[in-house]
Amino acid sequence: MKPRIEWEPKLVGFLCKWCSYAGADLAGTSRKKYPANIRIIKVPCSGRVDPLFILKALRLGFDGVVVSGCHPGDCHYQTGNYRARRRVAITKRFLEYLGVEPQRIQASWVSASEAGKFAEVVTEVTTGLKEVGPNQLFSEGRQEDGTKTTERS
Amino acid sequence: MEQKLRSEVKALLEQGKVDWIIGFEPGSLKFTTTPLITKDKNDAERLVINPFIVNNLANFLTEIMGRVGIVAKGCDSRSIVSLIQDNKVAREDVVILGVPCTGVIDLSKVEKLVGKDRDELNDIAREGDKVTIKVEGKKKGFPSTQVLFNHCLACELPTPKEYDILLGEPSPPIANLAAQERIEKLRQVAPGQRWAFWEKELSRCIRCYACRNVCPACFCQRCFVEETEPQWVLPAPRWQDNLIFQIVRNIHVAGRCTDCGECERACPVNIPLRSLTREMYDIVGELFQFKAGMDKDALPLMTHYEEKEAEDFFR
Amino acid sequence: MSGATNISPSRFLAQDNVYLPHIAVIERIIEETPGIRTFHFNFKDKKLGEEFTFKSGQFGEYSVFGIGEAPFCISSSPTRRDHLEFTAQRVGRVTNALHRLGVGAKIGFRGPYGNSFPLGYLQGKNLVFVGGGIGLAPLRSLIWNVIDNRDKYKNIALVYGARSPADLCFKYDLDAWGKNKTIKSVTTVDRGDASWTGKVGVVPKILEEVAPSAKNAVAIVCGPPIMIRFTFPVLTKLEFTPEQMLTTLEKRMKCGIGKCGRCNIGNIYVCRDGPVFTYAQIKSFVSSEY
Amino acid sequence: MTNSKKVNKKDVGKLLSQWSQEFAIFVPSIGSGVATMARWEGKDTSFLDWYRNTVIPPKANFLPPMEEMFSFRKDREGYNIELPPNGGKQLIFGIRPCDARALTTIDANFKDLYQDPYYLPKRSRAVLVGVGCTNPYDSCFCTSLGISPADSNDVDLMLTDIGDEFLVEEVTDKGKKLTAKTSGLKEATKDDETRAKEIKEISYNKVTRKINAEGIVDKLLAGFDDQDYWEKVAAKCISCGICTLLCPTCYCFDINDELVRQQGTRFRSLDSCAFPVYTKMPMENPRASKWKRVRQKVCHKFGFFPMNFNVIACTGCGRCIRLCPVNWDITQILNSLPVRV
Repeated sequence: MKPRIEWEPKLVGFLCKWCSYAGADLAGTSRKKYPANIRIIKVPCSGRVDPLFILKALRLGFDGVVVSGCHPGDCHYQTGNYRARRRVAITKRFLEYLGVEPQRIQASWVSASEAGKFAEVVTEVTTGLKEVGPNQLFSEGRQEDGTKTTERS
Repeated sequence: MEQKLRSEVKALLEQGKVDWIIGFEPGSLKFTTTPLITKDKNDAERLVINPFIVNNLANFLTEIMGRVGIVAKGCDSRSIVSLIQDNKVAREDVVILGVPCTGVIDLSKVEKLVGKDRDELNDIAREGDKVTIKVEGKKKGFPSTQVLFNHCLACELPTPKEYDILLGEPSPPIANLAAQERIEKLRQVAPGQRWAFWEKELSRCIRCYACRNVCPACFCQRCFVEETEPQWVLPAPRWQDNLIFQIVRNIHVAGRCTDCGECERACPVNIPLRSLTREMYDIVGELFQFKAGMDKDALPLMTHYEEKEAEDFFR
Repeated sequence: MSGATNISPSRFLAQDNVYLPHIAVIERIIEETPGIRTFHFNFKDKKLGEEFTFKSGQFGEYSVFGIGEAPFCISSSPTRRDHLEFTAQRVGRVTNALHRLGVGAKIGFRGPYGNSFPLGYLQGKNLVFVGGGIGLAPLRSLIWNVIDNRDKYKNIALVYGARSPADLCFKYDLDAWGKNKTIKSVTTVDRGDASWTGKVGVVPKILEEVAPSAKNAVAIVCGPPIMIRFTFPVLTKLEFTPEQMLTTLEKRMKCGIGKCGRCNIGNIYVCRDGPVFTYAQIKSFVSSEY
Repeated sequence: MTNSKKVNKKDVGKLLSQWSQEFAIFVPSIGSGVATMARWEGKDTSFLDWYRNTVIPPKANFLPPMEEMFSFRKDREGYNIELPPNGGKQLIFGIRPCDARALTTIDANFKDLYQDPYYLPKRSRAVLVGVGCTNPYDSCFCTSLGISPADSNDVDLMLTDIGDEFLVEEVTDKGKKLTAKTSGLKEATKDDETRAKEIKEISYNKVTRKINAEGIVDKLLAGFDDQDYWEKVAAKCISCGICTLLCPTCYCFDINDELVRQQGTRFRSLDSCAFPVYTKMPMENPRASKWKRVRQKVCHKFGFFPMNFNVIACTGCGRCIRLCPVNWDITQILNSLPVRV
């Protein structure tokens, strides 16, 4: 048997270019430690994030998604983050109803100066994902009892 | 009601107040009606109102040019209002012929009750709270709550609030909790099993898009499933892609869906789609106290916001 | 079926399966205009490359593996066989992917499909080529074919146009044909620029100016639908009969062999019975479909 | 001595068990939530009681809604292309005459010019055991298209309900070969055959919906450019794919690729002319308007297909009428075609 490498969750972060992305940048330049599990996609505004992106990320096998934007009131485009908030809220609730673990859909407000908060968010989300385990929502091979057996590649 | 409808329609067309009429005429199969879309005042005589007027005619509003007179049940009127909110239809371009609705008969429930297909039944008659079904020459009576569509049992607006002409006395909501039973049951199951449930249900989806195309809230010129750059989902019936299609469709129509139940009725492979749409309807109601199509002056759900709302899960 | 002429099934099936592509290698890429590229390719299997035959006007289905398939005509001439060519404009999923490929990339090819230009019918005749934009690609295969058998044909004229000088495709061919004394070649643009010294005007208009004689002539037209629609009346005015006008049509062709159903005009499948038709044939199809 | 056999209805399970040694048996089932031809579980024959016809037509067994054409993996040589394994032999039990005729009809398309390497092998390996309709739907109109609800023309074995038993007709050599190695079949009597004939006639007369298929090609071509007519009949259509995807004679398909971690698949899936994207090209769409798509659907089935293959691509199974969300009824359209003088 091959030696098992400990499973590490992979998550996508949709970060608003004005706040959260700058925050992540600052976390990097100020050498804040946070898990390397996140893949960052820069978006012009958290309001750009169509729930479809979240679903597509889950479909591609990512274990979780973080949508992050400016704090309420700070949106570069005035209202983008408020709209994102409504969208993420219904997406999260709806996916939970369908049976997706709540830890997989996460959201945060991170400003350009909050490098520490960004590191915290990524750490917390990664820890949460480790608890729920790999995303097998869209994998084939369901057992009679409803569990899935497919190993991740 | 039918007589009033016909004379009103005739008058509307004669006086040139509308260019088109959308209503119901008898269908070609037993116990069916079919949409009648016409400019001809002589067609007014074909219009009917009966317990089988299933379609949500608001669906046709976005594709017909000109002023339209439209026959609308409570749920249809909500879809029309929702389209007005979204600026897809101008209020002054529609003449709403409101039908106080007492519920529409779900033929698949009838089939289950009597164990016969719809074309084998002799007659279905509705009188108040009772429905009499004649099969093989024998009459059987049922309380109407047993044969109405679930979305009718859960209906909050049987009589249109927004109308130009009301065709009868307003009828009260039925408010029958049995309507929610299926969703409640689903909510009780463990998350993994719930996902498995949807996996199984959606695996028979044939991607005919009837659910999307009967939906008045789905008015996009081009749906994301048809995009090729990027290709979000495969344009082929595989459960993963079917499920993403349904999930995203529901999210996209959140705040527009009036729980008219057309998607589930149209589905040729019996996917319980209303268990998705109704849940979204409830989520929107709970989080934002928003009910689609109740107030034509309200802003569409996704275009506005409150300073403080739905934030508990934000870090 | 459908009374179509000169079609015969492709003999070059991979593993006897008509849907399986052969592997081909892109050998050279020419940037025709900012959105149009010509790809030179050869089969990976040398032997197949030697056996492979096609006729001017036929097309192939090209795969970018993992993205999908799209049909393009073979834009090189069967008389010049050190490689094959096709030309693609960046407009959709497959063509975007094609334009991302570099020299050495492997693509899939199956074909050749469809009918072809009726060489027998064209021989001994005066030929008038009318092309617009990327529509020169299928004509070009025939033009080189004709040039390489020059003695079999009478006078050759070409009217080719594009929106602007930058949108002209196959400039190297246009140069070569311009120098060729046996060809009357006219190039035009809808809108010129500072350095443009040639004709300015849309193709149908310039064609009317050039006014080729219809006597013993055949006009071969290919370009955007709007150009084709305006060119046929001009040719008619010049006394070309519908039988004397040829064109190649474009539809969405997924299978390339008349099975998948989407490229029909009436009972004619463009991929199977076409893509080359006379105007007489087109007029005989149910008219509002065209 | 007759040419037919018979079997007691109670023994159908025994027949299927024998056949399942050689074939993958498909029978009508609602196990998945919708009536379709599904793998027989090896016991239950109760479908004989409830089943009138499946919602999903048996064409799905030969032209699946989604089917792998080949897979490919990038290697040093380019791409390594692999064909999927050949499917086994299918035995479809209970196919209705209309659906069987539909298969014969679309065979023509898949044989034309090139032999389709996916559909045709499945067809030639399969055995069709038809069961005649005794209770056609009110939406059925097969008799107008030269099919009887108990027609045996397009199956290998034909079963007719004669009370407690089925009369078994051996229609093809394939059918004969199958019965020859099947135990439990009894010789049918002359009376059985007479009874079966009567039953067939009764069934035939139960189909009341009619179209006038005579001269239909000419009528369609004559009215082809009548935009007003087509716009009128198309008005209530919602451009969904129910009538085409669930039609037993609709064969149009789409081809797509998928790439997951270097492993690619090309597959084909059913497509529908009702969808605007079906014919969409980057620059234009020849059938962008709804009336043109509706016209294409009607004219393909009743005009172009018969022009090319001499047979109407409709067998009157009535699915499109039964399942349409807006009750768009093709028989009404065909019976009201504009007449040009």
